[in-house]
Amino acid sequence: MYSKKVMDHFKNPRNTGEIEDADGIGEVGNPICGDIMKITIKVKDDRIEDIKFKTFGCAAAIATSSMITEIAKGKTLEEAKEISKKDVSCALDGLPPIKEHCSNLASEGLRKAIDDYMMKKKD
Amino acid sequence: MYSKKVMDHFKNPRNTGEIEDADGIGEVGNPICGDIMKITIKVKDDRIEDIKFKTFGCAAAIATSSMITEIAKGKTLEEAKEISKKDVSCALDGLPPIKEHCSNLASEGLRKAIDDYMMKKKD
Amino acid sequence: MADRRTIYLDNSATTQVHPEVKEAIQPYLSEKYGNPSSIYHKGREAKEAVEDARKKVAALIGADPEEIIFTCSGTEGNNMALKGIAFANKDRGKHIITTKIEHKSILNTAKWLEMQGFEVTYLNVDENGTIDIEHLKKAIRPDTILVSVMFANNEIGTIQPIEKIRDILKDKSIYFHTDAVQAAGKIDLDVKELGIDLLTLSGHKMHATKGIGALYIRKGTKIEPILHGGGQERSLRSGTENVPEIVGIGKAAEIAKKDLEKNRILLKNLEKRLKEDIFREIPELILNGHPEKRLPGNLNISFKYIEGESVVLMLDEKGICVSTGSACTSNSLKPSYVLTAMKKDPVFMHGSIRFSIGAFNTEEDIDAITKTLPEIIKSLRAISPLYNKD
Amino acid sequence: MADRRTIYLDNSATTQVHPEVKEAIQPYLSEKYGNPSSIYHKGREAKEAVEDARKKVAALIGADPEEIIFTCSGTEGNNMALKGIAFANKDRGKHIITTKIEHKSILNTAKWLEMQGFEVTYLNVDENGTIDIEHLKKAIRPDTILVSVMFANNEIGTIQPIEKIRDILKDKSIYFHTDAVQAAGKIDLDVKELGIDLLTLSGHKMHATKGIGALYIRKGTKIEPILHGGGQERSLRSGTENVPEIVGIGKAAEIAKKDLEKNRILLKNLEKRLKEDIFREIPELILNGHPEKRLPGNLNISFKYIEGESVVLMLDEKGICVSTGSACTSNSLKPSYVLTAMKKDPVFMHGSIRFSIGAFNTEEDIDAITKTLPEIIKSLRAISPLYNKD
Ligand SMILES: Cc1ncc(COP(=O)(O)O)c(C=O)c1O
Ligand SMILES: Cc1ncc(COP(=O)(O)O)c(C=O)c1O
Repeated sequence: MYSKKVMDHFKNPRNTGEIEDADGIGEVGNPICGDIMKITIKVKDDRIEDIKFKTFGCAAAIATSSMITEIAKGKTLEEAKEISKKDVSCALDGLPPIKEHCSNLASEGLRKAIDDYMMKKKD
Repeated sequence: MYSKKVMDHFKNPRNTGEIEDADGIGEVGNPICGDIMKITIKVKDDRIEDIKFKTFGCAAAIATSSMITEIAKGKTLEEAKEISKKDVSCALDGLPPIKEHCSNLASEGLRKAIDDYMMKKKD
Repeated sequence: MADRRTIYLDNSATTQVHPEVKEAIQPYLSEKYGNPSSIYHKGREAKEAVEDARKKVAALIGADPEEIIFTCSGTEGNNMALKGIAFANKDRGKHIITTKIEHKSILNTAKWLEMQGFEVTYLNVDENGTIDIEHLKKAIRPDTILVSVMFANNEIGTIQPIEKIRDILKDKSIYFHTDAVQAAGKIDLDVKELGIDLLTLSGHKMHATKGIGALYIRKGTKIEPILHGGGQERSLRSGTENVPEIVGIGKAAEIAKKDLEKNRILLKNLEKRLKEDIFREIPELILNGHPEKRLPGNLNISFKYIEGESVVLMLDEKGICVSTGSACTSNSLKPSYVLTAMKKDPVFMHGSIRFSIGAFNTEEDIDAITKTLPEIIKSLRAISPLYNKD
Repeated sequence: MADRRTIYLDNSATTQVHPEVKEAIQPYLSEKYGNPSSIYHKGREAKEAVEDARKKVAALIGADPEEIIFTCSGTEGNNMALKGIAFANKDRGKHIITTKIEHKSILNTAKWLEMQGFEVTYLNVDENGTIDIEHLKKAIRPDTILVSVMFANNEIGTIQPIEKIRDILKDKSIYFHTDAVQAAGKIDLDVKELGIDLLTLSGHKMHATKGIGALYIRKGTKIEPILHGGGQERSLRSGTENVPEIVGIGKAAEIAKKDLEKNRILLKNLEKRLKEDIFREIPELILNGHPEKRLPGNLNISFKYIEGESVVLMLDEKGICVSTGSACTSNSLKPSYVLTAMKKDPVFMHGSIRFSIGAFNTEEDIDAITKTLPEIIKSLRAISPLYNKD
């Protein structure tokens, strides 16, 4: 059902946890749907210097979370904001149709974290 | 499906054929139903001295024909007329429900042959 | 009975399971017991086996794998084709066309649909059992939603003019279903070429097991399920998949495809031998069904003046299995409705015997019949009141 | 994957075929290939095997053999019970009562019947998954023709108060159907004693094969077939009989009856061990289902703050097979409708895991889980944003 890449990221998720003094925090999903994701980022020179996630959800939700942190790390905020759900699912060699929505969650979470950073910077 | 007795009378039917100078002839059934029986009898002193049958039909039809000739042989006409379809099917250790009607044919055929004899005698 | 050699010539009733099919089934009766809906390895293994079988069945009839759903019998396939199309398309029309000589699983389903407010036209057939094409043309109405004509008849083996039906239905929005239970694996057929929208298969008629079948449903066909539940088979047919028998029918389809031409020749040859032998040895016969356009291996003969069941039971005493018409009606008293539709003489309808040859038959089997049958026919005619009258 | 030892604790999804069942099936995959409708010896041999199996299935539930018909699945049995009773009794009324926690093969059939003009009441359940008996009493109407309540639930194992339902329905002309797919062979049950009119069984849940089931229909019940055709199974269920699998379910029923008490104790013991181990080793759990009135061997536990599929796949990596709820819904995103009906906290519904122990499980299997599971739960909680919030 799941690709090898998905299973790898599910079994060995990268960048898990929470950055204590995060510059940006993104939380998406809700417990009724069964998927919740929290992304924390550390930004330096408009680049994502560090990124961590926590995810409550199925294997696909965990794998997409893990994958997006890998993709985003080191990217500029502009670049990171452009990461689409397609990018994530492609990087994972695809997702089962019924799980496609999970990649949505990941890119949304990242975008929220970046927005949060921007908001805070403005203040 | 069929009892051993039925199979025995089907495989080795008794009293088959036609009596050339029969005293009574009984024909019943029709080809559309798929069962036709012809019984010929020879009568002496109001007794069935000889009896033969020919039957077009299924194994049950052949076995009941055979059985009724065995039962009737040597009986008085009065006794022979009383042979019921029940008597025939019992003597065969029963028939499958769907084939019960076959025993009807046999007793009817015999009665017709006896009636035929009576009629001829009157003339 | 145990050590008596059986000579089985009733392959239209059911067939022997092919040894390779039996073999293929075994792991699914032991270590490969997973439920295909389960996401862990045991489940995925079962799922893969099911999908592999689907490909093989699809390949046999030129379909795409997604167009095959597994059923539990030819009967279920026929029920689903008729009811599923009827219910899903009743807004477009409530008229269905089929024939007078379909298998009971079509006829009784059609009758049930009539009780639910559908209208059914039953096409006539000629004396060879071929449908009346003109009758079909005339029967089509604006509200006709489905035409169901069997590929080949189970009793008399007559093959229907499927191409002609395709040509008539072309450009019409009428679904075309065919019951290919008898034809599949015996006749090279391609659903795409023949314009078929739905096609019924049954495992046990093609050397798989009893209890498994398949229904081909062309992509885009509007159809309702008849078994509702957990949503298996893309929600078209619920119920935990019969994994062992699905694997079996997959194997059987693969073998049938590979051996099709070889078996066709074998069956045709044995059929010819049997026919020539019987016609040489026994007088007063009628060959039922189409003289050429017939299923290889099928031979339906009326033995005048005698009744079929007696012949079947007498042959059974010698270890030979044949039947009168279809197995389903062997408990019925009425003469075959197929022969009736062909307007055969009722006296001779009762004496019809179907010999159906399969891939496991040999010349010795045929010879055993040639040796046994004439004596039996003679003895039954000797006690027939009809025979004397001639 | 091949040489990894599988620890299978998903016996509510499907079970291993009992070796004696496999054995019993074999002759019907080779020399005993006759069609039960055929009148010659090969046919009679098959027919006898079917009737013998019918007796054994009947004996398991206290029915008469003539009250058993064979189906291809629990799904078919449930479809037939509901549709067959509904269509045959619609003149008397069009109201049906069932529950919110039935298997999909009941719920989706009920929904289909609603589209055909029937009315269905879905009974509420309490937090243990037991139906609300007062709701049942109130739901009964003069036009109620059928009450269908499952014997034991497949997800949470809760056993329903069948006697109470019987008492309520006594003297009412309402048919009582129960889906005993999970209960049969695990719980001693007698249809006569329990006033049951129809009861559904499935082979693959009781160590027979996938693709076979049975429906008990009390003598005198007015019911329509759902598969029309050749008139097999006393015209109630057409289609050539799945002889090998019928023989198999017969054998399985015989074994289940013989081993019932032995297996009940085994399952209860293993269940207790597993429950105690898990509750000792892992904090923050919820036991779903009735604390006592539950299927032996069923354990449904919510692991707070994590999601079930992840647990299933992590366990799968260690060769352990368990599931989240029912196998059928494992592809669905929605939380279990059973737990939803029990008004469980949605956050915890997603983390429910069903362990279902079978007759082939051992203490070692349980110990393997106890060894593996705590680490998995810990690692998943470690990356859960919900866990931190506590
Ligand atoms: C032409 C035809 N259609 C349908 C069927 C029914 O198939 P099954 O026996 O698998 O239910 C048969 C066999 O009996 C058949 O010969
Ligand atoms: C309670 C219940 N009813 C019905 C079914 C359906 O049975 P089957 O898988 O044989 O179609 C199942 C199993 O999935 C079940 O657990």
